[in-house]
Amino acid sequence: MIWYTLRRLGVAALLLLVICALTFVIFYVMPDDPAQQACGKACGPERIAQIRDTLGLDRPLYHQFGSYLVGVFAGRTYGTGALSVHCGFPCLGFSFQTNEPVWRLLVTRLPVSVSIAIGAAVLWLVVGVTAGVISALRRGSLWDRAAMAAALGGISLPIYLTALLFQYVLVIKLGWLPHPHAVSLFVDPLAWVQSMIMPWTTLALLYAGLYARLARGEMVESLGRDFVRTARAKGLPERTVVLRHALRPAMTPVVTVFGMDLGALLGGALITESVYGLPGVGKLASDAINSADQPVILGVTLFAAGFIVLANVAVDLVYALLDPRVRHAT
Amino acid sequence: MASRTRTASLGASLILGLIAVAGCGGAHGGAADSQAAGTHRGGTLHVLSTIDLEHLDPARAYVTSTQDVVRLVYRTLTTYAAAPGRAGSSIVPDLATDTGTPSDGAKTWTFHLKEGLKYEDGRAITAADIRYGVERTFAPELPEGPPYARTWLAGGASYQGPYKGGDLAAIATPDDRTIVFTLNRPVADFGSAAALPMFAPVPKDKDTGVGYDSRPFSSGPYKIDTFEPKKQLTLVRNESWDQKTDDVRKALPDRIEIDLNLDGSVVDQRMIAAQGEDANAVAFEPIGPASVAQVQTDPTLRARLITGESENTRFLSLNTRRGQLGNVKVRQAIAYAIDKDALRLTRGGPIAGDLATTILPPSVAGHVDGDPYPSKDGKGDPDKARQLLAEAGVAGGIDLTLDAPATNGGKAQAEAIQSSLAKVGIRVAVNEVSGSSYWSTVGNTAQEHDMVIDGWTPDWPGASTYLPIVLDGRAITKQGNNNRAQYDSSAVNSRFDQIAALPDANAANAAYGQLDGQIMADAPVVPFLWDKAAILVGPNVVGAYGHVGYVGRLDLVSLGLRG
Amino acid sequence: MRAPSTRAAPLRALLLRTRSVGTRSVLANRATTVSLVAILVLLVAALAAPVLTALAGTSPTAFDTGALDANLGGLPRGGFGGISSAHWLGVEPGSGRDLFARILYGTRVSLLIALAATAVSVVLGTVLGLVAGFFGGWADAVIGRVMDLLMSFPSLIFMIALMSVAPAANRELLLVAVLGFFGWPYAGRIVRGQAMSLSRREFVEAARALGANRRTLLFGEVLPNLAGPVLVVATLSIPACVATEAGLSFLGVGVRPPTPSWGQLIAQAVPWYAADPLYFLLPGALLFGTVLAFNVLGDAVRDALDPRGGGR
Amino acid sequence: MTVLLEARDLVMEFPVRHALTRRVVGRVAAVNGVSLRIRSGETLGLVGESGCGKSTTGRLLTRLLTPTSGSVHFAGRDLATLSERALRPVRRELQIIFQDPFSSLNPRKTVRQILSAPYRYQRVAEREPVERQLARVGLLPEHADRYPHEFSGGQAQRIGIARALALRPRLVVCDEPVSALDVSVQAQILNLLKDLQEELALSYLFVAHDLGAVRQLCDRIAVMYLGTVVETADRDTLFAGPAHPYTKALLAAVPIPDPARERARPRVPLTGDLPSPLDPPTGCPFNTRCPKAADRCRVERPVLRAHATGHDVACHYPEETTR
Amino acid sequence: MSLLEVSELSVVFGNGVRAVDRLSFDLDRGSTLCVVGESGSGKSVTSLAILGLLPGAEVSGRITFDGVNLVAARPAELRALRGERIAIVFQDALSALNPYYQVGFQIAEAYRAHRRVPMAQARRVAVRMLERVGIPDPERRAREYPHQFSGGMRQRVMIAMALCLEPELLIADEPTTALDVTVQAQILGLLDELRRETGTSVLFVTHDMGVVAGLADEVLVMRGGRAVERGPVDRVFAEPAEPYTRALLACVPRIDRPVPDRLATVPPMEATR
Repeated sequence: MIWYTLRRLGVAALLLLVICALTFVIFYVMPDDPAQQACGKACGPERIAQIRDTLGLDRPLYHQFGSYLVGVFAGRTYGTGALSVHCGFPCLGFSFQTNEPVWRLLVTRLPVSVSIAIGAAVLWLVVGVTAGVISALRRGSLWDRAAMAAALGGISLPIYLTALLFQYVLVIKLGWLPHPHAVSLFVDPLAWVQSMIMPWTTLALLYAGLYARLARGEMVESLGRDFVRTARAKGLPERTVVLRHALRPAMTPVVTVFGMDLGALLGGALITESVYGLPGVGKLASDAINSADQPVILGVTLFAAGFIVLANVAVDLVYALLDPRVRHAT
Repeated sequence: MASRTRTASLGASLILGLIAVAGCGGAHGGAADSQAAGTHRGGTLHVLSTIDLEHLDPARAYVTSTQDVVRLVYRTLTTYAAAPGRAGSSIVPDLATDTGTPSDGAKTWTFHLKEGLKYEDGRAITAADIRYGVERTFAPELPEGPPYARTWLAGGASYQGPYKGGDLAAIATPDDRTIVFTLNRPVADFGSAAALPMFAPVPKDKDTGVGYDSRPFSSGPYKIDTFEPKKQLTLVRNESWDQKTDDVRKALPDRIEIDLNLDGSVVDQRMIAAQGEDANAVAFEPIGPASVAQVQTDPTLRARLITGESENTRFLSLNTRRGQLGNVKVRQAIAYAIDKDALRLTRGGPIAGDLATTILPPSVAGHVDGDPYPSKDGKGDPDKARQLLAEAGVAGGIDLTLDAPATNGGKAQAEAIQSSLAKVGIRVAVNEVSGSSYWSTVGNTAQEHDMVIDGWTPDWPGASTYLPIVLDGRAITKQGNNNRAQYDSSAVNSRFDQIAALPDANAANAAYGQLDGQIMADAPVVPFLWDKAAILVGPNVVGAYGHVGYVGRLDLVSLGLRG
Repeated sequence: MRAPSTRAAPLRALLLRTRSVGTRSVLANRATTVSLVAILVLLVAALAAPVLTALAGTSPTAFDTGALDANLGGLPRGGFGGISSAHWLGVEPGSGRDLFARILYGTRVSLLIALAATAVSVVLGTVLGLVAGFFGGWADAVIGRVMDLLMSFPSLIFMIALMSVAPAANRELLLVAVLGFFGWPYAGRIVRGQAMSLSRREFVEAARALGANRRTLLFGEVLPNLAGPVLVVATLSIPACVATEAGLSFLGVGVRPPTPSWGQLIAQAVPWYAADPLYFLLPGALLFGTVLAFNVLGDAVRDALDPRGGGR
Repeated sequence: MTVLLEARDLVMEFPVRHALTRRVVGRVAAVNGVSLRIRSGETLGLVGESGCGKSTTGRLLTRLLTPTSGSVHFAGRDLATLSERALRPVRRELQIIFQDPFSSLNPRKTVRQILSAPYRYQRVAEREPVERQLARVGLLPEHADRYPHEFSGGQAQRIGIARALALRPRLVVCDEPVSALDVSVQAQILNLLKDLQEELALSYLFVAHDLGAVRQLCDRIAVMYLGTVVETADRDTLFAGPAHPYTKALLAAVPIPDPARERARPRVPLTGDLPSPLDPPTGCPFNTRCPKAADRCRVERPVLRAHATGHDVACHYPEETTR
Repeated sequence: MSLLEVSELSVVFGNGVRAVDRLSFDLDRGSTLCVVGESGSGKSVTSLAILGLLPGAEVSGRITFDGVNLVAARPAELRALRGERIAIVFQDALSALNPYYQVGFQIAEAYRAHRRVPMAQARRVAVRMLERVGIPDPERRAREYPHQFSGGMRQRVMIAMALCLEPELLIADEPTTALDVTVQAQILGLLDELRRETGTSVLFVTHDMGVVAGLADEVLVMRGGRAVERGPVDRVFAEPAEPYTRALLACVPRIDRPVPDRLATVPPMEATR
């Protein structure tokens, strides 16, 4: 198991390296000369040449990528002499726009994304899975039909549309909620909830629909399994049959998918954060893209990919723990 | 990377697609006219901004929005008067005792510092600190600032900044309170240029190179408490600042919180609702078109709407070096065809400003009224345009490519231009350029297309940093080009030289006004809007007026809160 | 399923992975019929957009500032977004362009991109999934790794970034390529699994024993049996592509003006959502309805083809 | 009788992967040194319990699997080393019938397509109309345009047989052809196979675990245990006097539909479980369960050698033949 | 009185298929009844119907177990009977055992469903049962999961689970069909031994006439959901009254008689109903 974990982590690291290289090539090669962008409007050719030199843009691409990688693992120093700046581990470079270390930007934005992701996840997991399991138990009932129709509706609703509707109705028309803004849970819990409730609900509407369908499907399948029949044949109470024998196998795939969705969201709910103007990692990404801030784009992409890849590893391990067939497999 | 990026504030504003061109400025004389309103000290002023602050470092601050803010934090040799309307365009002393003394035919300028000037840590501000501040602008690592020091100071062409090159001989500090600049040419306007942030003091021991950007050392009434780029800048009182040395800044609130990078419609809605803390808030940017209706139909909201004049003209540059645009008749046809009213409507209608008919806006001295390409209500004259195209031999229509910033506002303007030109058979393809790289792209003659959505604000009031920069053919450079029309008329060029030699500023301004008309006849650019800014302020805010030096934004140094 | 690492991924995979939930009985055939009719109507309307706008006497690009009140910031005159006999669904604030025409043309663009992107991802996914699942070993390892890689990308961020630096020319084609490229692993994974189990079926061995070559085995024996899963993947991929295209255009990196698309219309409506709610509600409702209709249809197809009849 | 096919020392190893890591953690020899000989016109039965390697052997002989080592001589060539392309003509003479009649028919094809496919694959002219092929296996012409799922298991298996015979092979490997069928249908298929053998002069390798069916159809029988052949003999010799303890136990375990005999018969002929093929015992593979295993059996692996004429046994202490 | 009396039992599935059609039989205490038939004969459905484990099917007629009509019984009554007095062993032990729980737990759980005892005690019962069904090292193996067992061992676990409460009736639904002959012989031997020890009545469902011969006191031959023939095992094998029974016996290739040239075949079922 330890070997397996290490190996999965190794593969994950390799995956991140490839993602890093691809992203690096695309965003450092395709757009206009970064030196020209960095220079601003009052900029002559000789000045651009100077900047190219400082940024190392004259060196071959693999050299630039190499320096970048070294920076990620060991930190690096930009420029020379009095103006040199050291960028400590893990160095993802400095924002073209704000000159802040990208890593610090990411870390300061993370709490907002985490607030959004965790809150939404709790909401959709509780609502979606409960609805799906009840639907599976009452297959064909009015509840089942209503819940599944609602789930399909939730899945079909684009996030930005939900977000706009919420803002229009709850904030503008009814005035029940303030415009969302970033507040720390530890500073003002009430304002935190007030600000987060719309993003949570927006994301949860989509995911609850997905999870209700997933949970229902898995539960229906699980209820049809032979071992559930065995459990009934033993004379176990129906509650035990459902909760112990049917629910547990049904939840294994739900848990694994959940891990990956959560991983993806921790890397930034781009649209939700942008529409609600919440300064999370997703908003950072969309701002960086708008301003062609390559170091930040690269940093966010890697950061988010890191979450996804790590979630994949975590999910595999959890899966192995949940399913004895995998755990004891040879 | 030890670097940063461009200047203009384009990238940030999704809603307005501002064509804010950096500017600053001044003219001689005129004392600060202190505002009557609001003498209550205290409270927290909130500023809600849809854009970011680009470069607080005085060597790099070249965007009007940033200059409006940094005036709270550091002081310069001279500065704008804190006054509404055109009074705001006069230059007044700040750190210096006057607006500078020229000698040697305006090739040498001497400034004396006031007494009792202190930094936030209580130490004295010295002339050497100002010299160091100016020298920093030569460092290639800090590239974004205005070019004037580099082009004017003697020996500046080869100087690499204080990090590599030691001191610049062209700046002398005979004592701690005297600074002398030696120029390589006569510059009558140098006292106005000294209002630029680059003439702020930077203590050498506090200089952290590129890192200085995130926390410049305070010489003004406020110092930086926290700064999270794209999120928030918090200013608190600098107790070492002495009101007696400063005629410009009021420093009424105890604390100023500037929220950055907010959504435009959210800011509008918050300012309209003005609940809670928002009563003590002001918007930083003009209201969006979508909020105009709500404000205009509500008298209490209208009372909270502050309209400020600017010196910004928006125009369409026609690249005279490309294809059919070399033909003056084609350019004139375009000038006739453009529906200026539709263009203004994309920005919110009359509230966004007046339809422009000349390059120099009315707020700039020297402006002469005129409209060489008239049409009813500014909606364009397609018949006249078609006639001119026929005369040019291209009645069958032509294809042109328009460079436009990839912002909602930029796209809307591009579509309006597309629509008006389509009526006369000119097919326009739009080349969207990412907002942040817009100016560097259109400023690169190899990347510029046929037409550019353009505009200009002078770096200080007056025509001298206007027409010569935008339309002098000899100023065309491969990169960082400001003459997007690539207009190169020897008659106009020699006229620029003649005017520059005029000793009298008023005569020069009048001459620029005449020249404006002469250039307009050639139609290298099609002006369509003289900007105004309509900004909402909270009910609890006093002392609000739009400042012409900051393209109509509120003058932050005068704002206060009701007690 | 191969290694646990190949188990599913985020959103779209989840959609596709979700077992048939038996909406055939749940939503009844009526919902499917309504969806099918709605989609057909939409397709016809999109195809006939030039005719329909000609009938309405409007064009998607012509400004009509007369329909706007300049003093109110360019808000449409009259209530309800300027709905009038000249402008059936009102006009766009700030420009006065006809919304009916813009939405129709937007439908054309959005559907075209979604259908083409689906075609690209399904064809790519089917061929690569088939090869990986059938041959296993080396081919499977390579294709499987590429799929893992693509599914580990924060694809939305990456797509946006890619679209924002990509050249301005031919945005529609670019969108199709990007959506198709990031979409194929989802189809590929499903096809791979099916192909893998099919290739172990004895009829494939029988064909081999009779001397069939690899190409025949792949395309003659295995591929016909993939029609069901591929159709399901395709019907479920269309709404995902519609939504993603709209999302990208919403974020301003999709099609370029003056070409309208649903996402772009909604994006342009964002600043106006308080002043002129109809402006975002109309394209928004259409987008929602279309995605919903395709999802209902996808469920129905899956139920009809699911051999397990999961919904019974 | 001439030898039609001869397999020598066939070994088939499969990699064993860890379920979680997919790493190869070992190799399992599903077939471990099998030598067989099929004479023309005869039916060789290959029996054994699940996991003994009998189906793998069937697939090795038809080169649906490529052996790790060993040779398969058929029609004058070694099939084990031929390329797919070179194999194609050989396949006309060597066919296979599968266990699961439905799995072996492509559900998307009609019977007509299925039965004409062999000619297409071999790029030869259609020798026989589909209707004739159907008639041979007892189906009707109108069955030609139906899909497999419209047939019963027995009918589907008849289609599978017809397909295997389309190219007129000389040898057909029947891989448990009746195991998935009901007893009444089994009888029909066994009868059909016997009829076809006479009609078309076929040779069969009949792979099965059902000793009754094997006895019904086969001339000679090979018994497999854990990847090796432990005994070969002609049918009557084997059933009358099995020499290998495993064969004996296997025969003893078959329930007989006769209440009196069954009640009298001692139960439980073998104790213990089949050893894991991953970790086979040293010496004789059967030594862990053999009632007469001695020390030698745990060390030395017995080879297949003649016990009597035409009766080979791989045992150190074979039973005395009681006939 | 018989322990189990089935009369006029019919089972109709939701799709209209009549799996069991007016079936009647009874089973005495301590005796073994073998229900034999080919696939689709309704033999397994009958066994599930007795336990009320056919959700969604319409069951009519009477199933009287020790005087109680199970068809009309309330769910709670039925649940009290399941496991405690009527237990079942399924064909496919791998899918019938829950892969997520240790086998010891699954047996203990069955025990605790009817006996209010602490878990530890139920665990001890489970270990004892595993030992009794011939699983070596039962302490350790009780903590293992179903997939760690061989097919025969898994079926032993199922038997241990079924017999842990000493039911009066054991239903064995093709318990050896998936097993090899030598393992089948082991399991049949085990069942026979346990039956003798406990005196449990057994309803044994199979398709294999040979198995029937070794196990049954009585035989019930089913075809198409109906009873074809019923009687004591010796009589049915010696003098089958029905042509179908005769054919079923004749079509099986046997190893104890001379090899026939052709096997007898079963005449097709008349299209009745």
